[in-house]
Amino acid sequence: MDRSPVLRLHIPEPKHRPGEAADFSHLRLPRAGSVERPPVDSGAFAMRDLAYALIRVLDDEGTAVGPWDPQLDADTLRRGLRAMALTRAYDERMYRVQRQGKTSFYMRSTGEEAVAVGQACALERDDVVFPTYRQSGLLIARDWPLVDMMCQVYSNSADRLKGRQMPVLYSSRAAGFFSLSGNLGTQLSQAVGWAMASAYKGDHRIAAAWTGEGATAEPDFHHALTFASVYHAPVILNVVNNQWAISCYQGIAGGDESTFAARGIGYGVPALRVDGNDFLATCAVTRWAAERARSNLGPTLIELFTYRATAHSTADDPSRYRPADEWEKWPLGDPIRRLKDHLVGRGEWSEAQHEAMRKEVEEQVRAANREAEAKGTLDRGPLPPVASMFEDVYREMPAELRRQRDELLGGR
Amino acid sequence: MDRSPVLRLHIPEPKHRPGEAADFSHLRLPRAGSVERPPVDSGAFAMRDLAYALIRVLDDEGTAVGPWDPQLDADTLRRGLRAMALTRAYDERMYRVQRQGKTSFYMRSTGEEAVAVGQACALERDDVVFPTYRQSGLLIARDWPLVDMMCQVYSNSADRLKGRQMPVLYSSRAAGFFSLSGNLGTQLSQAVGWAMASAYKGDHRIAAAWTGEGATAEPDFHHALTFASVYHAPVILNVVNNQWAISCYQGIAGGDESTFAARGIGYGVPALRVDGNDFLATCAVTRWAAERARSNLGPTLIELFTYRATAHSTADDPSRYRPADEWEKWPLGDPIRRLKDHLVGRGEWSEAQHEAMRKEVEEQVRAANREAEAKGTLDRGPLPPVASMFEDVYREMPAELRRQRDELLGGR
Amino acid sequence: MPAMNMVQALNSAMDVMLGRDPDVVVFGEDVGYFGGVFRVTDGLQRKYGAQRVFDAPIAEGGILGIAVGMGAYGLRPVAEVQFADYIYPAMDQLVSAAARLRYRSAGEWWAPVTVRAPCGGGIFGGQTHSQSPEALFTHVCGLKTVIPSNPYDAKGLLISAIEDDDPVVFFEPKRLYQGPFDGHPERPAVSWAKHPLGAVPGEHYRVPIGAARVARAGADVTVLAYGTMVHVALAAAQETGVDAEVIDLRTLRPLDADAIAASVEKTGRCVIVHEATRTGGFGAELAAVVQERCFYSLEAPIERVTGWDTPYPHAFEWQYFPGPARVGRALRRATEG
Amino acid sequence: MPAMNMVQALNSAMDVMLGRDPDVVVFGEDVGYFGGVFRVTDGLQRKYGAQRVFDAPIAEGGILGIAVGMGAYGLRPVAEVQFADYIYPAMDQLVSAAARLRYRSAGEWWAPVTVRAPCGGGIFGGQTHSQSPEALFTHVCGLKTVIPSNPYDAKGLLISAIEDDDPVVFFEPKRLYQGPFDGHPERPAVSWAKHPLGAVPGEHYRVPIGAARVARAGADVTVLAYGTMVHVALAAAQETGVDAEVIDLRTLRPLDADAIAASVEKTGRCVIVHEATRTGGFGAELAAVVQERCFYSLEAPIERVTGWDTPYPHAFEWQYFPGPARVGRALRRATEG
Ligand SMILES: Cc1ncc(C[n+]2csc(CCOP(=O)(O)OP(=O)(O)O)c2C)c(N)n1
Ligand SMILES: Cc1ncc(C[n+]2csc(CCOP(=O)(O)OP(=O)(O)O)c2C)c(N)n1
Ligand SMILES: [Mg+2]
Ligand SMILES: [Mg+2]
Repeated sequence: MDRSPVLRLHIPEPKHRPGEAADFSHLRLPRAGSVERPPVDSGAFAMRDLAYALIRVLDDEGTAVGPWDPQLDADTLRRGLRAMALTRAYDERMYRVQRQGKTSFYMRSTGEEAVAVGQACALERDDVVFPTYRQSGLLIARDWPLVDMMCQVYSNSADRLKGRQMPVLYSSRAAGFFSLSGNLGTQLSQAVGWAMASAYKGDHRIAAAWTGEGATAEPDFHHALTFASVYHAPVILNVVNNQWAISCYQGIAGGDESTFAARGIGYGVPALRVDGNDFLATCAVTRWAAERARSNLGPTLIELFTYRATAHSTADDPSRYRPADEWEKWPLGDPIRRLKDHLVGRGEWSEAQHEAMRKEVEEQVRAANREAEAKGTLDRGPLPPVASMFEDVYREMPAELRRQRDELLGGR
Repeated sequence: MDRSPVLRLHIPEPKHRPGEAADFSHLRLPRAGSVERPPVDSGAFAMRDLAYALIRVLDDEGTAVGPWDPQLDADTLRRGLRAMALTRAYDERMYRVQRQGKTSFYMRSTGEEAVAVGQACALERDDVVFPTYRQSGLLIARDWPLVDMMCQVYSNSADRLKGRQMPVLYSSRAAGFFSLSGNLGTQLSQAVGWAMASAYKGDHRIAAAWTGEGATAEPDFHHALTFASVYHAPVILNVVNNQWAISCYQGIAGGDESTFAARGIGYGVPALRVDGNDFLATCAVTRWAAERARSNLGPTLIELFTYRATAHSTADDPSRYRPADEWEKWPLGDPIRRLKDHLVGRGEWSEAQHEAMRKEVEEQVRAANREAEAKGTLDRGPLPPVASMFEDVYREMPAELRRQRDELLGGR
Repeated sequence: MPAMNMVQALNSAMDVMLGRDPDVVVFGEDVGYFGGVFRVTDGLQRKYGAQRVFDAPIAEGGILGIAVGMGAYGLRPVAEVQFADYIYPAMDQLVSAAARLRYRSAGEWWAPVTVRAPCGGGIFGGQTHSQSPEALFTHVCGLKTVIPSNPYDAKGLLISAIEDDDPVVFFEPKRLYQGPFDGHPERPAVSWAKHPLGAVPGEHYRVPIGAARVARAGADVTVLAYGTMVHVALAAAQETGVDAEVIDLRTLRPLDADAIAASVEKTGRCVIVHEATRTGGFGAELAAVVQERCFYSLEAPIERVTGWDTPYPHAFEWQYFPGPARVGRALRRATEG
Repeated sequence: MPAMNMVQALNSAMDVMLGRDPDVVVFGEDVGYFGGVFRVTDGLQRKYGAQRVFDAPIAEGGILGIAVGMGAYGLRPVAEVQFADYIYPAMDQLVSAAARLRYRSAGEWWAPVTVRAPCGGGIFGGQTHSQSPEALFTHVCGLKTVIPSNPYDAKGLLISAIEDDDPVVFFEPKRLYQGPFDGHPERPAVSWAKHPLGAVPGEHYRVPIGAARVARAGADVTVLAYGTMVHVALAAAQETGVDAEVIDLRTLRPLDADAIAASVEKTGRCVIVHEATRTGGFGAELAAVVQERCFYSLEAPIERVTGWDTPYPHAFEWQYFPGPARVGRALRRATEG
C-alpha cells in the first residue's frame, strides 16, 4: 500500500483574527422564503436537506416571505419586539451594575434576542424550558418580573435562590424555567427526561432545551438526541450557533465540517436550520417543532444561526481573539432592527414609536433596578441570612449539617 | 394551539420475541454491486446516501460484483477464510473449556468473523486496532499465537496480563492490538487520540476502533466523532451492528429511527454501511477508509451490519429474549460459508479442501489448548505469582503498596 | 413470612412501589423485557407494562440525565446501572445535577432519583465487574448512599430510597444476591431462606435511611462494616472468638454517627472493614469520625481492613478480598493493642 | 532569579517541557490561541505552533479520551480542564482508562497524562467555579494527585507531573494564581514577587512528587494542609501565636506519610485543613493515617477544618471558606485538648 503522503495533524483556524478585517463572504445564505416547509410528520431522512439550508422569513427589505412565514398579527410582533428591546435594556443595565462592582459577574445575550423571545412566542406558557445562560429572554418574554431576576443577579436579601448561584443562573418554576446549571450541556438530557415524563403522564406540556454550539461536544447533547429519538420524546432541542464559545470559533466544535443541525439526522431526529436573527423565522420553526412534539411525532433539532455580539461574559475580552468588526459585518444583522423594519414596513410601527418604546423599557429597567438595589447588592448587602447556606442540600437538614451550621453561627 | 392528542410515551419493541418466528422480511437489502463507490476524497454530505445503503460485493450466487469488489487474489481470500475458520474453532473450544469450569467466562464472535478478519485484511500490520471483546479475529488474522490468547483466557502462569483481566480482554502491543477495556466505548476516543498523535508525529500508521451498536449511545462515540472530525484524525470508526446488545435489540440504541452509519454524516464524517457478513465487502470498505485516512483526508465511520449468532457471553441465555430461529433466518448468512462459496465458485477452493481445513484448524486449536492448559487453568492453576497483583498500578510501586504487598505475603 | 433472597427482596420493593405509586418508573440497560442481568427487575415489565419498566440505551450518563429530568417533572425514577463499575459516565449528572438541583434552585426543583447498582467482588468479574466505588459518592453533598447487607434491609431500604425526595445511590453487594456470604469462597452458598433476615414481608415497609443496625452485640471491639463485609466480620468474630460488636451501617450518608460512637465508647476499640480500596475509602471517614467523637475512649489504633489499593484482579479475587482471616487478625490486634 | 506568580510559573513549566520534549502537547478549552481563561498557556501556541498547543471541543471526557490515546501512542499530553468543577464528564476516562491502562495491560500500555485544573474558591464563582474535588481522585488507585501552594513548587511539580509515566491530576488553587492568599479576603492581594517562593528559576527543575514540605517548623501542633490552606494555616499560626508545624503536603497521592508521622510524633497534636467539603474529604484519609501511625503519641483528637458539607454558595463565599479564624480556633482546641 502506498504510504505517502506522511500524516499531518489538522488544527482548525478561524478565517480571521484580531488585527484583520472580518469577512463573512464565504457564508452561503439562501434567499428568504426559498426553503420549503415540510409537513410536521416528515421523517429526518426525507427532510434532511433542511439541516444544511437556512430558513429565513424576512427578506432584505424586511418583508415576510415564503412558506415559513408564521403570519403573526401585529400585536404579537409588537409584544415580541418589546420583549427583545427589554431584554437588551436589561442586559445593558446589569452589565453596567456589574462594572460598578455591585455584583460579581454578568452575561449578555446581545444580538441573540430573537432566539429566546422568538421561540418563547411559539411555546405555550406551561411548556417547560431548559435554557443556557444566554436565554434570559425566555423569562422576559414570559413576563417574569425584572426585579426578581435582578435580585438573583445581586444575590440579595430578596433573591429567591438565597444567594447560592452566580448571576444569571436563574430558576423559576412558576415561569416554567428550569434551574440553570453552570455545567454546560446537562440540561439537554434532563429536558428529554422531563418530556418523557410528560408523555408518560399523558400530559400536554412539552419541553424545550438550549445549548450553545460549543457545548454540543458534551455528552449530554449525544444523550439527548439518542434518548429523544428512541423514546420519541416531545422535546425541542435547540443549538444556538453564535459562532463563538468563549475564545473558540465554531470550527473547534466541528462547525467547519458540517452544520450543527445536521447532527440530528443521523439519530433520526428531524433538523431545521434557521436564521437566528429573524424573529419570524425563529418563531416559525419552533411552532413547527412544537406541533410535531404535541402530535406525538417526537423531537426536533433546531440550529439557530446567530452571532454573539458582545463579550462571552464580564470576565472576557473578545478583542484578544476575534476581529473587532465582526458584529458590524455580520450579515444577518440585528434582530431588533430587523423586526422593527418589518413592522414599520407593514405600517404597524414607526421610528418614533420605536424610540419611545426604547425609552420606556429603559425606564422600566431603571425603576426595577432601583427596587432591586433597595433589597440589596452583592457588595453591600443585605444578603440572605447566612445560615440559609445549610438549607436545601437535602430536603431535611441532616444532623451533621445542623452541627456545622451551629458551628458557623456559634463561631466555634 | 390545538392540544390534542394527549402525549404518550413510545417504548421501542423488537418485531419478534421468544415463542414467535423470526422474520427479517422488513429489511431493505440492496442488490450486491448496486451501491456506488465514491472517490476517497468525497465529503460526508456528498456521499450521505451511502450511510443508508448496504455495500455488498458477494451476490446470492457467491460471485463478486460491482464497484466495491476489492479484487483480492485467491491466496489472500484463502488466508482470510482460514483465519475466520480458526476464529470460530478457537471460540468453540474456549466456550467449551469455560463450560468445563476451567475459566470464568467467555465471549464468542460467531457469525461476525468477517468483521474482524475482513477488516484486518485491509489494514497494515503496524496500524493499531482498538477493538471490543468481539474482534478477537483481529489477533488471529495477525497471526498472533493462539496459546498466548488462551493463557489470557485461563489467567494462568503464562498469561502476559498476569491474571488481571477477565477472559478475552486481551492486549498485545506487539500485534498492534490495544488493551481491551470492560468499559464500553472508552476505546473510541482513545483511538482518535492515538491517530492524532500519529498525525502529529508525521507517522504513517493509522488507527481503527470498534464498538457494538449498543455502545454507540455512550459518550465516547460522540467524542470520537467530534474530535476525529475537528482534527481530521486518521482513524476508522467501526460500528458492529449485530442487532443485539445483550437482551436489547438495536432499536433501543436508536436503530429503528436511522442507521448507525448515518450518525457520522452530521459530524461531517463520511459514512459507509456494509454487509458485515461479506468478507469482500468488509475488506473493501475498510480499504477505502484506510486510503482516506492515509491521505490526510480524515476519519470514516463504517457500520457493519451483521448478527450475533450466539449468546452475548457464557453468562447469557438469549432464548429468554429473542426468537430461537433468528440466526437461521438471518438473510445475510454465515460469513464463512459465503466466502467459501465464492472461492469454490471461482474454482479456487473445494468442499473437500474446506472440510480438510476445518479439521486442520480444529486440530491446531486443540494442540494449542493442550499447550496452554499445561501452563495452567483458572480453576487449578498454576497462576501468576500472587504478589504480582501489586505491580503495574504505578510504574514504580509506592511505599504504601509495598506495605500492602508485604501484609498479604506476611499474612499479617 | 415469605423467604426471599436479596434479588427477590429488591424485586419486591420495586413491585410494591410500582403498585402503590404511578409516578414510579424503572429503567436501565436490560432491565425491561429481560428483567436485568441479575434478574432484579424480573417480571416487572410484564406486570406493569413497558411504559413503566423499560430498557435504556447503553449510556449511564444519559440514563441519569433523563432520570433527573423525570424527577424534576415529579416522577420517582429508579434507574439501574448494570455494574457499579459503569457508574462513572454518570458522574456528572449525579454530582453536578442530581445532588445540586435542590440547592441551586433553593428548593424549587429536585431530583428524587434512586440509582441502583450491583457492587463488590466475588463473581470472578475482574476489575470491571467487582468495584466498590461508594466513597466517590459519600463525599458528594446532596447525595445519600445506602448499602444493604440482607434481604429484609434491602427491601425496606430500597422502598425508603424510592420514597425519599433526595437522590439516593443504592449499592447492592452482588455476592449477597443469592445467599449470605461469610467470606469463604470455597464453601457452598448458603440460602437466604435459612437466614432470619431472609424472611421478608411481601407488603410495603420501610427501613429508615440513616440508621445503623447492631448485627452482633459484643463488648471487646466495635466492627464497622456494611454490605458483604458484615457477614465476613461476623464470621471473623466467630472464628477468632473475639467478642466483637458488629455494626451494619446500612447507610453511609447520612451516617448514624451516634450509634457508632455509643458502641466505640463502650468497647474502646474499633475495626473498620470494607471491600473498596483503602486510600480515601469510606473507612477513612469512619476512622476520622470515630477518633473525633471517641478519642478519649480509644485504647488502640482504629484498624482498617480493606481491599488493596489495586484494581480487583481476575485471578486473585480471593487474595484481594478482605476475608475473615484478615479481619480476624485485625480483631486480635485491636483487642490486644 | 525571576519573580513569577503562579500563572507564570505554570506557564514556564509547560514552556520548558514543550521546549525539551517534542512529545509534549498541550490542549484544552480556550488554551490555544487565547492562552486559557486564566492565561496559564498564554503565548505557548505562538511559540510552539498550533499542532502542539491547541484548542479542544468543550468535552472534558473527549479531552481525556484523546489524551489517553495520545499517551498510549507515546506522547506526553498536558490537558487542561477549565475548572475542576467540570472534571466530572472526564471521570470515566480518568478512572476506567488513564488509571487502569498500565495495570490491565500488565505494563504494555500506559497513559502518561497530566490533567491540569484550577480548583478552590475565592473568585465569587459560585458552586460551579469553586470546587475542590481532589478526594474523588485520591481514592482512585493508579492516579497521582498534586496540589501546589506556591510558584516555585507549582513549576517544579508540574514538570515532574509531565515527566511522570503515570497519570497525574494536577489541581491549581486559583485563588493563589496572583498572590499568596492568607484567608483574609478584605485585604488587598499581596504579590508573589514579595514571597521567597515566588523566585522561580527560568530553566528546568523538578520538585519530586510524593514529598511534603515543612512550611513552618513548630513544636505544639502539626497542621496538615495543601494549596491555599497552607497560607491560611500560616496566618492562623501567626495570629493565634500557636507554635504550629505547618506541613504543605504538595502531593496527596502518593502521600508522604513518613513526614506526617515524624511531625505528629513530635507535636502529639494534629489539625487537618482543606477547603473541600468535610465528609469523605482527603482530611478523612489523613486523620485515619495519622491515628494509625501515631496513635500512642496523640494527646488530643485530630481536628478537621474544612469547607462545609454544602455546595460553595455565591454570596457566602467567605463564610464558607475555612479562614484563619476557624483554623485558629482548631489550633487552640488541639493544643488545649
Ligand atoms: C462542563 C463545562 N465545561 C466548561 C465550562 C466553561 N464554559 C462556560 S461557557 C463556555 C463556552 C460555551 O460556548 P457555547 O456553548 O458556544 O455557548 P455561548 O457562550 O456561545 O452561548 C465554557 C467553555 C462549563 N461551564 N461547563
Ligand atoms: C460502560 C458500560 N456499561 C455497561 C456495560 C455492560 N455491558 C457489557 S456488554 C453490553 C452490551 C453491548 O452491546 P453492543 O455494544 O451492541 O456489543 P455486542 O455485545 O453486541 O458486541 C453491556 C450493556 C459495560 N461493559 N460497560
Ligand atoms: Mg457559542
Ligand atoms: Mg450489538
